[in-house]
Amino acid sequence: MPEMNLLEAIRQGLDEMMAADSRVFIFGEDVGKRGGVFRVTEGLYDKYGPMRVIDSPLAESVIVGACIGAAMNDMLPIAEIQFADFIAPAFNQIVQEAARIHYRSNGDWEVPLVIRVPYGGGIHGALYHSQSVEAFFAHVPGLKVVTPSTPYDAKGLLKSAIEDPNPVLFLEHKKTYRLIKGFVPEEDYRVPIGPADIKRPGEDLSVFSYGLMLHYCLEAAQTLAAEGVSVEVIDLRTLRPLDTETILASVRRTGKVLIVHEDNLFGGFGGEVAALIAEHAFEYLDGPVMRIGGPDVPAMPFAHSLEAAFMPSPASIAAAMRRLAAY
Amino acid sequence: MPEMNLLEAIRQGLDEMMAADSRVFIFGEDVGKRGGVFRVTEGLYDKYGPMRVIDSPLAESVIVGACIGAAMNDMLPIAEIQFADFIAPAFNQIVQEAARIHYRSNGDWEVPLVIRVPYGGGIHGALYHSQSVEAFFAHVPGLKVVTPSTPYDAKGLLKSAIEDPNPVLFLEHKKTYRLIKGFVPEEDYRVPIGPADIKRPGEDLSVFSYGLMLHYCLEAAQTLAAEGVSVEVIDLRTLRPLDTETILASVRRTGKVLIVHEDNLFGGFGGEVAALIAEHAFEYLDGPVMRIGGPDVPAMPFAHSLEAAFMPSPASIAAAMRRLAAY
Amino acid sequence: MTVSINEISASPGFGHDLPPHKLRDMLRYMLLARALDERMWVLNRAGKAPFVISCQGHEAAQVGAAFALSRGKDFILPYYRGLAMVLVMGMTPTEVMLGLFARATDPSSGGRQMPAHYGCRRLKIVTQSSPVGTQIPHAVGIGLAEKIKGGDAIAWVSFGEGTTSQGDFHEALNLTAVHRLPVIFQCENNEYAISVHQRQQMAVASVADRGIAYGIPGISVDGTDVLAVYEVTRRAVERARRGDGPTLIEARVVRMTAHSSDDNDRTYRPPHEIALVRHQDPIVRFVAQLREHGILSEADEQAMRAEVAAIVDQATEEAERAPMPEPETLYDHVYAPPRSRRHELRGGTN
Amino acid sequence: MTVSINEISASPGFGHDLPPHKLRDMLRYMLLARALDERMWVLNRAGKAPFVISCQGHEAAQVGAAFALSRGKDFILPYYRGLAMVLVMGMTPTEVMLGLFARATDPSSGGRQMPAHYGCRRLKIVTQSSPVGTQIPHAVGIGLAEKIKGGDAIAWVSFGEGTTSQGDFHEALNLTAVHRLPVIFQCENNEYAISVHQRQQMAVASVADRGIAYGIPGISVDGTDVLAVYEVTRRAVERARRGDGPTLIEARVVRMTAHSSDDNDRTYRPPHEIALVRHQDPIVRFVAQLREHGILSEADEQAMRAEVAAIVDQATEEAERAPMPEPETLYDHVYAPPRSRRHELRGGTN
Ligand SMILES: Cc1ncc(C[n+]2csc(CCOP(=O)(O)OP(=O)(O)O)c2C)c(N)n1
Ligand SMILES: Cc1ncc(C[n+]2csc(CCOP(=O)(O)OP(=O)(O)O)c2C)c(N)n1
Ligand SMILES: [Mg+2]
Ligand SMILES: [Mg+2]
Repeated sequence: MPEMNLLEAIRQGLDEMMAADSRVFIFGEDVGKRGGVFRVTEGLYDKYGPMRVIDSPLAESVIVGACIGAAMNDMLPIAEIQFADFIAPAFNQIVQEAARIHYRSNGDWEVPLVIRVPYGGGIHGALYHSQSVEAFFAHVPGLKVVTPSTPYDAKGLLKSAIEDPNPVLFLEHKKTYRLIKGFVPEEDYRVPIGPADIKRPGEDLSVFSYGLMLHYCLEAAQTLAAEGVSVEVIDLRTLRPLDTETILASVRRTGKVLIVHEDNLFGGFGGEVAALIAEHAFEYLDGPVMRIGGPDVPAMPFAHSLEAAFMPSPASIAAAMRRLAAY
Repeated sequence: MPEMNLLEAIRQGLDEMMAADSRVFIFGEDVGKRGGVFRVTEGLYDKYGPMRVIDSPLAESVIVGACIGAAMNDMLPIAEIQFADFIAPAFNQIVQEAARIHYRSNGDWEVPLVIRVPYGGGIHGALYHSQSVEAFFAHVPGLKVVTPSTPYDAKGLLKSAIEDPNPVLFLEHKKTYRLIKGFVPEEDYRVPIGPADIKRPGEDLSVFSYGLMLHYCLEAAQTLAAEGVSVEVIDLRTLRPLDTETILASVRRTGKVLIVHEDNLFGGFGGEVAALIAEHAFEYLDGPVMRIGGPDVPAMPFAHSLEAAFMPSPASIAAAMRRLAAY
Repeated sequence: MTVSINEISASPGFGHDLPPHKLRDMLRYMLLARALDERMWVLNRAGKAPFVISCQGHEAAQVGAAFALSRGKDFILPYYRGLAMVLVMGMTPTEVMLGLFARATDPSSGGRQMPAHYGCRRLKIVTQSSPVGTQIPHAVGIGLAEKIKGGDAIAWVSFGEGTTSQGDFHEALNLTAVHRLPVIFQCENNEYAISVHQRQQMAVASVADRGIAYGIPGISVDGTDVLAVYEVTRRAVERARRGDGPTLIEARVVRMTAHSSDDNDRTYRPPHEIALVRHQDPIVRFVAQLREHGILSEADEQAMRAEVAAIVDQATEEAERAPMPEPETLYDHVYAPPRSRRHELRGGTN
Repeated sequence: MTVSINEISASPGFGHDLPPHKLRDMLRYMLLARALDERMWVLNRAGKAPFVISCQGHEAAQVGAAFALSRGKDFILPYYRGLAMVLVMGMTPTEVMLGLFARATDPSSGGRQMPAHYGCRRLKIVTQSSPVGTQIPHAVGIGLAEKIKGGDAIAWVSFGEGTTSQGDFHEALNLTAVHRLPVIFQCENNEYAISVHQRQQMAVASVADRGIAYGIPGISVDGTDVLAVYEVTRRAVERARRGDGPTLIEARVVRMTAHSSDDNDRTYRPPHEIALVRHQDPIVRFVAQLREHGILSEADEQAMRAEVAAIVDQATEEAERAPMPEPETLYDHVYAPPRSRRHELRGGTN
């Protein structure tokens, strides 16, 4: 099994799906000759040509809108939004159109669309190249929202997303692109959309996370293990539809909960996880349902000093784990 | 004190503020001669003329974007989005611009902007004239989000919003426009942005709501009172910044929580309220933190049978209260 | 690039390449759309239909365009005034009335959407929503798919002149032009967006002028003249099928009613204008033309009107009898199931 | 309505109404912008500045425009290539470098934003963000406010040609035209949007052609000719102050660097083109013109370059010495406090 980083795993997934099905095409800014500003689509333009790897105009609404149309005309489009921060112009097309077309047509029309979205910070991208956007979209029925955190999951979930008959928002944490490496099988496989994954089993507390923060949680769990605390770390992987069963089952075992994401806390996705637990596993709780999220400021600043102050860290996560364990 | 409906209270608030300050102007679709599709701005065009009550082109992004510009040039603009369902094209201007300008300029620029947004269903508006959008915006630092549910609050909060130096999303539930009546003082007053309001004090359980659902909760509380259960009903009024203190204080007294909104449940605003309680009032909880929300379907359908199936009702709320009281 | 209607009228004799029975067919669809529409208002006033939004005054613009398109092959994205268009494309009057009454068997949405939000996959009528203009990028994407696949279907999309103020209009036309996609943009300009007059909406006299910004031919045509619209659409279709790309057509029409049954246009429209509108009725005009050219006798017209009235009666009755959606179906079709028709990979090695 | 540069060049003798010292001043700003910009790349390569995005090749387009505007009165909304513009408007080289180094005293954002996201209320430079095109509606709103108040300030806003594909461009120009607002739209067309060539971005040869869609005069000008840009902007300013409304100016410029320090333009730009760009340097051109007309001696030029180099050295040193933002300040300015300068109601009876 070859080792590769998360970015390479995604590229491989795209390549294999394009080879497998001529309906798959990529549409976005700079995805062609340039291979994307992160190089995710590098080589695909040369391999599949300008009608399957298409440089779009600088206009996110029509990137998504045209992909919706193409999906309704029997294609399997993959839209790339250059940075999550620039998905806002496409909010109308994603939320009011892609998400509602199947429902509003009473099941008559489908939108098999993948929207690839590099997101997240810690890469010195400042206010407008660091944002997390999952909370906005995970709230929307009709959408699926996927947040892989390892190369294996990324490739397997990407293939599932391309095969899914529904619109899937595929969120790729930019800092994991080259930082996170892992083994990816040679043979074809899928990771299904939906199930969470217990990345580290444990007994004393349950930690729920995804994306870059998942790795920080694993690091913190390692630290706590040395201190004699057994932390279960669960990678949510799919935020909508959420794997409520796996979440509640873990909480019923450990009785203690920490939810971690990078997005700002208030109104963030963690609230939903906490609320589900507080309602459906209340009797099993041995302590407050704790959350860690980015601070409630408009976005992550550029200056190193401020960016560092913004990002939750393995240390701050470990500290919360300790408090919870001691409760 | 004259009695009036919520719509009239808003109109009066607009009128008085326009009379008081020549910087206040209204910009939106059909707000002029037509007086708005709900008649909220009726009469203002005749009174203040076409340069202060301006019919915009059919383009929500520039409605908000131009108001941001005007706010930075010393005006106090009030943008009207005709229906909440049509705010999506302005998502970029609201979230990436209005909300972040003060922060990104390190406090140098301000955006004193009010965006009035009729929202909510139960008015036979179908998928695209019934939506609730508060969860999207209450997540965004830099924005304030206000959801009045009585004529008194609506007028008082509107005036506070117009005077606030920050962008305020002012959400008006369409079904309350003519349904909800109340006394409004002749003299000038304000309702501050922030504080929640205990609309009905009670001892056995705490119910948190806003908008139309607040009234359904009051109705249900009345039913429960007859059954000997004392329900405290708290009108959140402002969703961001949220009055966490009043919420937690109530929970510490009653130990039981029900959160009710019309928006679909998953990822909705109720999750944040539940999460705050599950973390910060955990020790006081005597039962699961319950939530009622709209079903997780893309939007509220047109057919009466389906619309009725969608909307939470005083009866379904009362049923939840009973379960909680019995816990 | 703006071609005026005069130039079009200068083309071959009356009816262009259309034989008399086709011309009568055109009229029949216009009458049918009108009769259905009028019935909807009656039902609305009677408290039986909570919402109506009209095609009245737009019939010629739509029937003219429809007869130049290929039914069942071309994709149609008609906005909420597109009743006449969807009738020609094969939606039945009963189906239309099922939508009005929000019945379970409404083919557009099973009673989920407001009336006049048409859609039917079988007829290649693409599901429409309420936020204006969102369908324009969809049409472009359909055209893009067609180009990638090497097909020769066309996407025809309509919208009002107010809607051209939306960013989606701009982004879509620009993209179509870059790739010379087979799309026809029909703007039905009735001079109003609810209460907002075109003067408040744009500083240009014709929406056709907007084509120049994209390198797309912009043609303004009298949209109450069904044959003129047919002719400009026929040329646009030829152009698109040849691979020469999109056309923007402005069909100048009249809004013969208030914006919708929720509106009262006397609050913003001068009375003399409301009166005038009646004199621009595209049906009156076409009847006169057909009569003049000996294609339609008085008896023909009477028979046609009677036939249409009977159809409308029957459609109304059938639709009223149809069942409402069951409350439990609220939860259906939030997600398309896996292994649906689109699921299996096609070709390749996987 | 598209006016070509030839017509502009046919206007009064060299330098138009500008006296020699103003012409030298123009050059000085161009040299200063270039020297600062080049220093930024040096600092980037040395690992001292994580991100650079250049003005190189755009200097003439901005300095020409800036000299036609009224500093401290008109509102400026310059996109991220607007270094030369903000220098003329009064931002100091040290302030620019404070932004590059993300220092606490950076006037644009206190180190919160990426470099080149300019803003300064005192100088009427409106805070800019990264999502392209969002500033265009702001400019329109500033113009609208000016019209409501009866003032005569102008809003000048710039953006790249790629950005004209965004819906916000369209919505903004349309609104401005309807109300004839005092706004100048400057599109700095360098033929690329990162790697995407103008051919892939639009099917028209000139962004100026887009004015016609709104009823706005569209003028295309050689943006490497500082005096030509000055002259078209001067006319646009006159027009706007007269109350005749907006102008769309396309300044054809060259992008002399990669898109930014994160880009490598050799992956998509042919080598001969990269070589050619050097020959379209607006500074070389202006120096030659001034020399030819006897306005600048070789010694003048040397002195100016030396002066500019010293300024850049000093600015760099000062800025490097300045402190980073304190971590706790992360939480500042999320909301403007009540009772701020905008709070008190003005006039009226309340
Ligand atoms: C994005 C959006 N904003 C506002 C509305 C409300 N609305 C419905 S129809 C309409 C006017 C449309 O005018 P036009 O495009 O000219 O079409 P017409 O109805 O005149 O045929 C408006 C403002 C909407 N449906 N969508
Ligand atoms: C809404 C949005 N989408 C994508 C980007 C990423 N991006 C930054 S600059 C740029 C190209 C801009 O091209 P152009 O407008 O021609 O300006 P230029 O850089 O060439 O001067 C892109 C795609 C962005 N900043 N904002
Ligand atoms: Mg219209
Ligand atoms: Mg460019």
